[in-house]
Amino acid sequence: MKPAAGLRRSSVVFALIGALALMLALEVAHAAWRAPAEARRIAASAGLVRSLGLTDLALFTEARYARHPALADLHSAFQDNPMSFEHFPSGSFVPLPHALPASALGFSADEVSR
Amino acid sequence: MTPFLRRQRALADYTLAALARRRGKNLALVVIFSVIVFVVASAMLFSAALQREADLVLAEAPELIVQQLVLGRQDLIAETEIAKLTAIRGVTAAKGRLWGYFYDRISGANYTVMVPDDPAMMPEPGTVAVGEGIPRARGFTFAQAPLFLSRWPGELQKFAVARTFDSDSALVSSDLVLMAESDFRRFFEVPPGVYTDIAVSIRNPREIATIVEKATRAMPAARFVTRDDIARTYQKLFSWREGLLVALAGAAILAFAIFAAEKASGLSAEEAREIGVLKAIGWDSSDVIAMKLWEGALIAIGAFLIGTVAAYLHVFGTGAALFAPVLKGWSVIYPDFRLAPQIDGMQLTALFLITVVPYVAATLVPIWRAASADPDQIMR
Amino acid sequence: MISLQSVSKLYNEGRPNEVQALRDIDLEIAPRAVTVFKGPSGSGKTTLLSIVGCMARPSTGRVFVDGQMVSGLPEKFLTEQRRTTFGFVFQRFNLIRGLSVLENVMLPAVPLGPDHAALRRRALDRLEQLGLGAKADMKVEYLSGGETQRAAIARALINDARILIADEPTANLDTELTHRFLEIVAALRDEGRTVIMTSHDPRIWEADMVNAVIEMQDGRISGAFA
Amino acid sequence: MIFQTPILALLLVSLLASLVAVWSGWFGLRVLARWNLASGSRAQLQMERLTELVSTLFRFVMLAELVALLLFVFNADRMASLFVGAMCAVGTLNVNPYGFPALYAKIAVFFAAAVWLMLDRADRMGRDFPLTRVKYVALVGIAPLVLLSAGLELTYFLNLRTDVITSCCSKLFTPVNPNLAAELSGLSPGAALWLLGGSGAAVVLAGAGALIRRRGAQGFALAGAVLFGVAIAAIISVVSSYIYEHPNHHCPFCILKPEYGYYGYALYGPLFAGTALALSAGVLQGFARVPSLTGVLPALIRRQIWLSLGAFALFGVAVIWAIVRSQLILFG
Repeated sequence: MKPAAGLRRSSVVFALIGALALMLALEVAHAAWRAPAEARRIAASAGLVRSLGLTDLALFTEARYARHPALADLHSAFQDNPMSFEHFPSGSFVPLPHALPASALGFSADEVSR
Repeated sequence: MTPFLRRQRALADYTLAALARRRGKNLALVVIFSVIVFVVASAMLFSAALQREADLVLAEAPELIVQQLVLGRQDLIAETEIAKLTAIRGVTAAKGRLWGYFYDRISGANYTVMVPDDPAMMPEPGTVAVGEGIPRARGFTFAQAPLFLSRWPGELQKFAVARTFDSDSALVSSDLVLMAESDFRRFFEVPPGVYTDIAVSIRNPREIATIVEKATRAMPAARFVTRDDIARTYQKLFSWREGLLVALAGAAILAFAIFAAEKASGLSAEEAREIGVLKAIGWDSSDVIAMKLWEGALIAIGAFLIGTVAAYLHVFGTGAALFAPVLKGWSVIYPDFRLAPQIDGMQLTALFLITVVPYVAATLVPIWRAASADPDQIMR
Repeated sequence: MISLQSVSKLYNEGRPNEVQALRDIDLEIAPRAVTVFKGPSGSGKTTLLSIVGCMARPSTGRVFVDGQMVSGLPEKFLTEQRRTTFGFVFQRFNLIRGLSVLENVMLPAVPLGPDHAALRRRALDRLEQLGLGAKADMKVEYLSGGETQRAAIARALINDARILIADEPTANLDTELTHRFLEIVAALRDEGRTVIMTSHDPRIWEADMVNAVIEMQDGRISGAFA
Repeated sequence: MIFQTPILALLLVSLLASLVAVWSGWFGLRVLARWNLASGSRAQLQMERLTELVSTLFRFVMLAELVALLLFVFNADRMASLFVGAMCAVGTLNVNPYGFPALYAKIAVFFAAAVWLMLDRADRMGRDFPLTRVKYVALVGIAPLVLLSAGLELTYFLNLRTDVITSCCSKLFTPVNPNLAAELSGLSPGAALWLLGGSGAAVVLAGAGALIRRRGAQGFALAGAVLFGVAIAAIISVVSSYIYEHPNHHCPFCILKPEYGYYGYALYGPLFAGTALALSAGVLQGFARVPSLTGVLPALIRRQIWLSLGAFALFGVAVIWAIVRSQLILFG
């Protein structure tokens, strides 16, 4: 941060901040530039989802109930209490599907969302 | 430049000169702050990107899934139920789905075994199509290696791998093993006439609620999961977790803000004397406040930019390498995926409010306290 | 032209450590002249200087600068008045450590937002006049006593103040440097500036170029000599 | 629901604003009781210095609130997919009865704080701080508003329930429903544009009058406030339709979405700025005769009127551009 002769410190730092802002702008531009290719890739995945009839992401594969959070078997082990601490680390990432209709659960939605 | 801007620039100059005197300490401050911003920003970008991917991909999921419940647990559903569903007006098609899990004792991984919905995707009997995670889990060394599945010691079934999905679709297909229906029923001993669940297509999405209502009357024991339920589950899953992470990081931000306030209020005798000198030579309180705000703003904005720029590189350049271990948990098959880069104004605004504002807020009162020193105290 | 009418100053009023620093002072200070306050320490010289220099408000009484009453002004306006009218040289000079001589000299102008290049030139000229041109980029802590004082004078004059206020300017200087200082002061007066000093240094109040000496004791004026 | 980054950010800003409001309201009461500029006492000096702190804090909170207002609407828009039936911010805000009041309170805080900051600025221009009492009476009035806004916002976020079926803008802003929003959307496009043009002309006349006669900025403020109301009505009734290129889409929020090029910001930004400046010019006019301000205040008022007119002009350009650019033809 030693200023060169005749160069004001604020110029140096403003330039650095400007460079960082430019990088951020470049990242935004990069995201926009990648968008069409990514859209194609996502469309291909979506096509796969349609033709296979998938319902969930393959993100949490360590246990059967974690694999399909949207279709999870609501009474499997470690899931009895929505706030219970999980056996598996990714359980802390996968809460109960809150949005299931109350009728299907057999108890009120209030109890689930609490 | 107007005098106003020149004054601001000169104030910035002064504060930088003052900061440069304790260079190591102030750089450390920027670094710590940047790390906090980096963590929060990474969490935001990562979960937003995952959420978007889930939204777009799962928009093609079946409109409605019907599951049979027995004693509160999901059970196989009889083929006869399909007719009840197709009888409802507005239902285009209802198909039984066959899928389940297979625990592979060799690799210790859980596979999702499935019979594809679309006949065009159906593998020949004796062959399978697998996701990119399976060869990795099995340590396949050559392209045409067959897949051996064994349900109990001594049993062994050989499948030829007809197709491997590439990592472009890893997020949905990583752990899949697709089989022909005949293979599936034989290997898993699923009797004919039953399915895992039923996928229902509905022509007009506005009618879903009505159709669910009618179907509930026809099949009181069943559970209905609509596509919107799935999408909402994912949106909540990611934004809730992101929020929790941000709240945790909030503790870090709070600690940092307290530290900043402490730093700003616990002015050393030297700094207090300096502010006294500035006031004595003609700086007003508002000048001192503006100067100190520049200090805070330069540190905060610098850290904000560094943290955000690095977070983008981390999430989209390295595939969120630091988060992977948490998401991965104990799963053997973790998809090898890249997320679609995405960053928007709202994320940046929220991030800015949550990181920069507390820091500046915490320093305001101490700054004022320093600035309101008596100008003549320097002479006493 | 500065005049004070029955000015008193209390420090820490209402507390056990209350101090009456000035009692009922009436005073006129001539423009374009050198005025020296002398008196033992604790006699109220410095307090008087800070009130004259718009640095503190009197507890009672009125202060006029160029016919305008400044004693009732809020701090903000007092500061505005101060930075355009007065330049200060403090007893310990109070340059800011870690900054270069040039940066120190430019500091009082910062709140006014002048053009940076012009200001820099002005500061360099001023330093040149005072024989410090070569040391402009040096950190102030490496200056000698006399150089520090001259840097402080340059800083006091950067806003082209008409009135220079100096508190015990020669306390730490040897005879030669004191003479050098008095020469500078004489030159400033000849430029048309007013100089107001406190000192208990006989070398100062016996100098020829001093126009008025005001003696103080226990917060009161005890004598004035022209 | 509360554990979402934007919500956390919004609540944080509200919390800070409330702290500042409570503290400065209390300080305002002290000022009203004990302010005496003639005194050189330590307590008075301390109080004068505290006013500096109040101004700084308020400016800071005001900036944060401005960003928060944007984020609030943006976030409401984003969360729409969480709620059954919601398509944009309207649905999200309608999830419980606190959504719209929270938004209105936030807007009110914005205008009140803007006017207060101008009052503060004028006060600090006079050598005897002539408006200090007025300023702190106003502050004591604004503090509860800030608290109310924070309270509404917190209640709103705490009561977000995803299982509530909410309504979408297409339901709210249709002429068939008997409510204010529907009335506004039912306003005929021609009448709305005439009203908008009329109140725009009134603003220009009042502004020119105030600039030439050097008084009467109150009239300008009134015209500005009327223009604000009319402009919102016109946006709902006709301008938004032009942007959506759909005669029956009347939502004032969807125009903020990326699908419509964030056009709403070009409309609301200048409109809010112009109105805030007009209001503060009107308020300041009342003090133009205060002796210590006669030298400086008229210039400030004139500048505000000019800026306000400029902002309204930008708004006008944005409206005209929206209409010209649109494929939709409502007239002819």
